[in-house]
Amino acid sequence: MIFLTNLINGLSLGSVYAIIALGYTMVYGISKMLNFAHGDVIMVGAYISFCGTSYLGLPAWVSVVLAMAVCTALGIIIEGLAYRPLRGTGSLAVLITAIGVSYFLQNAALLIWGSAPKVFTSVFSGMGSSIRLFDGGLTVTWEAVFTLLIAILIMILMTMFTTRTKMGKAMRAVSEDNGAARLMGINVNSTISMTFAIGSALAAVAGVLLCSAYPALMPTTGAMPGIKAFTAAVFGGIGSIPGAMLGGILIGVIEVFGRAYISTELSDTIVFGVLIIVLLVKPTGLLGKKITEKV
Amino acid sequence: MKKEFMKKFAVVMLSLVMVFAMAACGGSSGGSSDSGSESAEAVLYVGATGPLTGGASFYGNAVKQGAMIAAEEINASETEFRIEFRMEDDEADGEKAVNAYHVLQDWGVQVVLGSVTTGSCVAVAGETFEDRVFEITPSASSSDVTNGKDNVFQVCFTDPNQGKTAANTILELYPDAKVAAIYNNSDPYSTGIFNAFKAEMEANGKELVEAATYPDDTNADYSAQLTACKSAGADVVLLPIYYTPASVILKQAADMGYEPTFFGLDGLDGILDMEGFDTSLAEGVMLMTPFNPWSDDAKVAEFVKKYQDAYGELPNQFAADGYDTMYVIYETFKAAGCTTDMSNEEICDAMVAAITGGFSYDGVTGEGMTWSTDGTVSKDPVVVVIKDGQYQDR
Amino acid sequence: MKFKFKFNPNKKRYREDLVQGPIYDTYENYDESKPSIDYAVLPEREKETAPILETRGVGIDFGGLTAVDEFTITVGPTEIAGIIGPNGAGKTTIFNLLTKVYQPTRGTFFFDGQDTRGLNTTKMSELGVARTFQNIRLFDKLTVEENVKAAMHREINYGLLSGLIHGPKYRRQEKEAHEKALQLLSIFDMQDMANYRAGSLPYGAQRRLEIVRALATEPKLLLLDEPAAGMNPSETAELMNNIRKIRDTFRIAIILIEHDMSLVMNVCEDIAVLNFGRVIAKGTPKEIQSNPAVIEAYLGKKKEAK
Amino acid sequence: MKKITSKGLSPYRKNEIISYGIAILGFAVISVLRSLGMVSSSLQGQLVPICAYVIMAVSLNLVVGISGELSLGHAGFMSVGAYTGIVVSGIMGTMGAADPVRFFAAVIAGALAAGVAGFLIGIPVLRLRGDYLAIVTLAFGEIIKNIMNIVYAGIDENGFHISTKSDYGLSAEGRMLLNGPMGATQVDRISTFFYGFILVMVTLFVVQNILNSRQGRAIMACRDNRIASESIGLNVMKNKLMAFTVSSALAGMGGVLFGLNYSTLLPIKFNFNTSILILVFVVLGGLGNIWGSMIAAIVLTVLPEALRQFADYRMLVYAVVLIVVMIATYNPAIRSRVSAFAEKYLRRKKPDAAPAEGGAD
Repeated sequence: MIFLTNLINGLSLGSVYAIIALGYTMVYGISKMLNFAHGDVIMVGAYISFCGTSYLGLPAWVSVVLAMAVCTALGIIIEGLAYRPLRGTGSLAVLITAIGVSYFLQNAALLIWGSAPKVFTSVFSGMGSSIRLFDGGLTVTWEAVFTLLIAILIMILMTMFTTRTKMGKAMRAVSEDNGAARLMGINVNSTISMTFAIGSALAAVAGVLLCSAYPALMPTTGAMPGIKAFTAAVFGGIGSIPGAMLGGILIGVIEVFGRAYISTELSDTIVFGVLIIVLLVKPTGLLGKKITEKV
Repeated sequence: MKKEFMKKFAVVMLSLVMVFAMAACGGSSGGSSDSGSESAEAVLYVGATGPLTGGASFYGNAVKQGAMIAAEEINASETEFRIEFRMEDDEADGEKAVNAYHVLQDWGVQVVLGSVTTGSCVAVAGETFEDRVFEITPSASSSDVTNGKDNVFQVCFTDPNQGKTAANTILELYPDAKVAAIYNNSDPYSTGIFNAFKAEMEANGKELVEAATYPDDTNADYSAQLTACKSAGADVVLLPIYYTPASVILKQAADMGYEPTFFGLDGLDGILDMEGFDTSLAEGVMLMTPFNPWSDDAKVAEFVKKYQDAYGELPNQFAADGYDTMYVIYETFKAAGCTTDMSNEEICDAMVAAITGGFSYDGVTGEGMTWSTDGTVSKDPVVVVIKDGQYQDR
Repeated sequence: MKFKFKFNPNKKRYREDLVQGPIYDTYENYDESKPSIDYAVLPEREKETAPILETRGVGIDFGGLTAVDEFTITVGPTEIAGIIGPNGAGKTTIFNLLTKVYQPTRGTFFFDGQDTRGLNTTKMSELGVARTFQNIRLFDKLTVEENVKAAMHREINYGLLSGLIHGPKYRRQEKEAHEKALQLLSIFDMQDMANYRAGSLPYGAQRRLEIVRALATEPKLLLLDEPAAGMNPSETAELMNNIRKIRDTFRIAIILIEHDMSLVMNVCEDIAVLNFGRVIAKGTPKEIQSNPAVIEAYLGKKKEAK
Repeated sequence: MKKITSKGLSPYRKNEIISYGIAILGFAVISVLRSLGMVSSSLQGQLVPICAYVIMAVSLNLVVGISGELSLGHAGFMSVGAYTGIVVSGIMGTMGAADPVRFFAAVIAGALAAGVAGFLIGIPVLRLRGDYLAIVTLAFGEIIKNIMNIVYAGIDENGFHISTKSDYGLSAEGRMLLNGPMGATQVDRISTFFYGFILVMVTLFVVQNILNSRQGRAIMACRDNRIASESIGLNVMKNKLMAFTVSSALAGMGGVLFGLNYSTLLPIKFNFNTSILILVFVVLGGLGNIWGSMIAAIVLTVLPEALRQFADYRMLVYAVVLIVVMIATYNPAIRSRVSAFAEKYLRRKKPDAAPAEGGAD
């Protein structure tokens, strides 16, 4: 029973990581940059949703949509102002800029919302209390159920989007070969903007889900989940959508199991240790493509 | 080639010199602007460091606001000198705290109030000990703060002290309960209390059924720890942690239908003021805190009212600590017979002698506080229980 | 100008500790039990000496696609050989196989009498194979001189400590290396560019620098991948002379891949023609020029084009 | 035979002179100003950390700029060095050694420990490439931090104790050296600006001498072109490992300097953010540019202090400055404008012709 509880907790945490990792992976795939500000977009999404419900009295779903809209705009603005001027100058320069953006978002949030943590009201609080099974031996929260379902839904939608739609195909083309895509008449700039928009909208969803399950909301809320999700994206093979999903869920499960069965002190060590071992065996992640350098 | 190289070299060197010069002048000009007023009237420069930005700025700002109310009260009263209070940001980081302390030095600090957080305070205390500056911290509770430093004092309880008292309280209230603890193993405050708590419990022949830890990140998942406590059958769970993770723990416990008695310490104070927090989750939580804003005590009520008028919110324990600390500095300074034109070292020695020599202070965080030579405070802990979204005496 | 370098006669021709497969002293000792397909194929100028390179049925597949198959040639120790063929015929793949960037799927080759199974690129370089690249691969941010010196790391062998404190051994070896690097550069009259960054050189100079860098490893076999690409006719003519000069002074074997037929036909003593990964013709330039299979490969089946 | 000579001064020579010049001039100017009492207490307090960050930046440049591998865990090696140094200094302190002896023994021990850690971690890490390597260095940085959180050490009359449990039987008279998550407390602050200056010079000497040796050439060759380096017989893995190990050892040295400058040191200090901070110095100063790293480390350490007047907006301003400077330094359009300006006023001679385009297929 404890095992099942832990498994469900792990799946739920992993699903949040998976959604964040999806955003990471898409942005990486198309712009080959590690967007360290992604975690902070999550935080902004959660704050917007919090403001929507707490200050404006909006229904939960409206505030989520609002958060997605704001984050989408934020993603496009960040890409346009901070990353676009550095496109094609090597990933390190953009990496540092992304860190600058991350500092900026955290400190801006600090000024706007203060450092006192806010308690996020779960968007599923209207569903009533959690599901109790086996005479209360096993409790499953609605957050856990929905987080997992939403993560799967998002993955399916994203896979369909990238394989079926024109925009999605354009994204894949750009991530494959930026220059060739341009020659084929694809508007690379708008495609990359679109990717950031989608990634940021996903981040907003992830922020809401994250804070629904773990309700303390502060300006640094997104930082650690951001790093974990980045780990998850690499774990699954960065650039691969199913890989991000798999990596996210595995990292979540390993983290919770490590904490429950091995050592709470070293749970991060276990997560990162597993990552290292996997990468040594499979240097491009679980579902990553093997890259062969042409000579 | 050579000429151009020399040119480049010169440009680099010049810019470097300018950076240093700017930094040097920037510091000194800040100091001189304030020192001019000294001739007009006697001013005591009280400097503080604490987190004013970053994740812990909540605590720093609370201390700052509390201390400012005290300073205003003092300055409004009939005194021979005015208190000039300045707080510099240290982001709760030891390195930044030392930087902040040096900025205060340039400003002409005479007595240090702080630092707010333990890590910063230990770092600053190392400096003030060498510089012979009197330091008293409102809220840095680790025993490392005062260890081996005769010039550093605490207004709050030390961590081991709290852990010990918590253990005794629990043993007294729940002699037969199975006791567990969830603590942050990368936080000195949390670990300090836990270690003392565990030692005291074991000294009384009681083993903890579970001691779950979590690493230092803000939005972690505590379900594994709660599951462990639950399956160990713990009835009392000690939470020697800050209120942010505690709020998540309370929620997750409620979600999984686990309802032990949670026993928190002063770090939990503030949980009721969290925006959006469902206070019903905290019903029945026991809390050991020196400050109860709902108390009937006249002094407390007056402070709470002033604080609310000034900042529009209820003061928490950190604000109260800041308020008391400022008064302790003021009273000790007077008791020691110091004047503002004395050197820092003279002030320090006189104040140390005064505070340990039978000085007693009644503040909002405790009556009859006295200090021993090791720097720790002696005052009575108060255990309250949360009921109807308020602290109530047990 | 004369070049004064010679190979150290005391230096072993190969390092036994590097060899993982069976060692053959000479090619007479090869395992004859396996029938090989038509070997000793390129007409050798120096038939009496052991070949520097002998490939035996080398082939490689990429994901089920056969890129090179049954590649069997021999190259004499001081021979200039050419490999030609249409685009995509597998020429560069052969260079990648000879330098062990790829491991062959089938067959093996002997370099200087030694089976190369299981060796990697670094070890091939130690045995004496050096190459240039079709798409130039210089160390762009290093200076021209450093590019050359980097390749001399076997002669410059002071340890890390010596490198750290710049001791006497460092100074002596660096001085020698500096002089030698400049002399090597002077083959192509590039000594004045020694302190320029390699990445800032004009295209032709970059190609030449790659050759110098390859020579600095003291190879026995030099593989030139389209050395004349992007060069104008006068540069190509100069290159042609230089290739011969390099062979004559260093006494090494050279294999070159080239599309410029005038260069190939003028400088190469033997030519192998590749199409769809297979050798379709071998012989002297004269023989190749009149070979119908070659003409067909280059011009297509329909003869109208001619 | 005519002796063949090359033209001009090697570019490294110039950069070496600039870096040593910055260090010596900086030290001299500050020393003079200090003796005249013209240095603010605020700047005085930052002198040692500045030296430590310069060492960290220059050493990370060896990995990121010169070896071309993105490392996100440099602070981990700093912490290994810092804690080793604190333990050694603490032990020697109880034995009554003089401060300079203690300090340099601690530096050597810290550098060795961090070097060994770098070597052991480098073996698996350097088999990976690019962003995968980056994430694994990040992972190792976090792991080191996690492990430091559970290490307890102390010394008493029964000798040296080390444990992962807080109750490891240190006697009451014993001296606590490492205290798990509380890190090191009661550290004797024996770092001085002069020692910092010496270590900066050592770092510059090591890194620049390596750069200008066969090892440095090999490391840079492997960075510029992996395949070509293999084709000339360089062992890429070995060279990268060498750079990584040396860099870690130097980082350990910087860690000792830093650690012995404060009376307390929490393991959390060496988290991801500190690694990133050092990386920012390197990238902003220019990859492979040693004196650039030095300047960036100095300016970016002083900057947040100089921005104190912005109070709450300080870190926001810092973030904006960082973004703007990155864009201004790396954006191709702005760069070409700046270099056109430089061309006009600072005339720089270029090689005979611009690289020809085309031809490569």
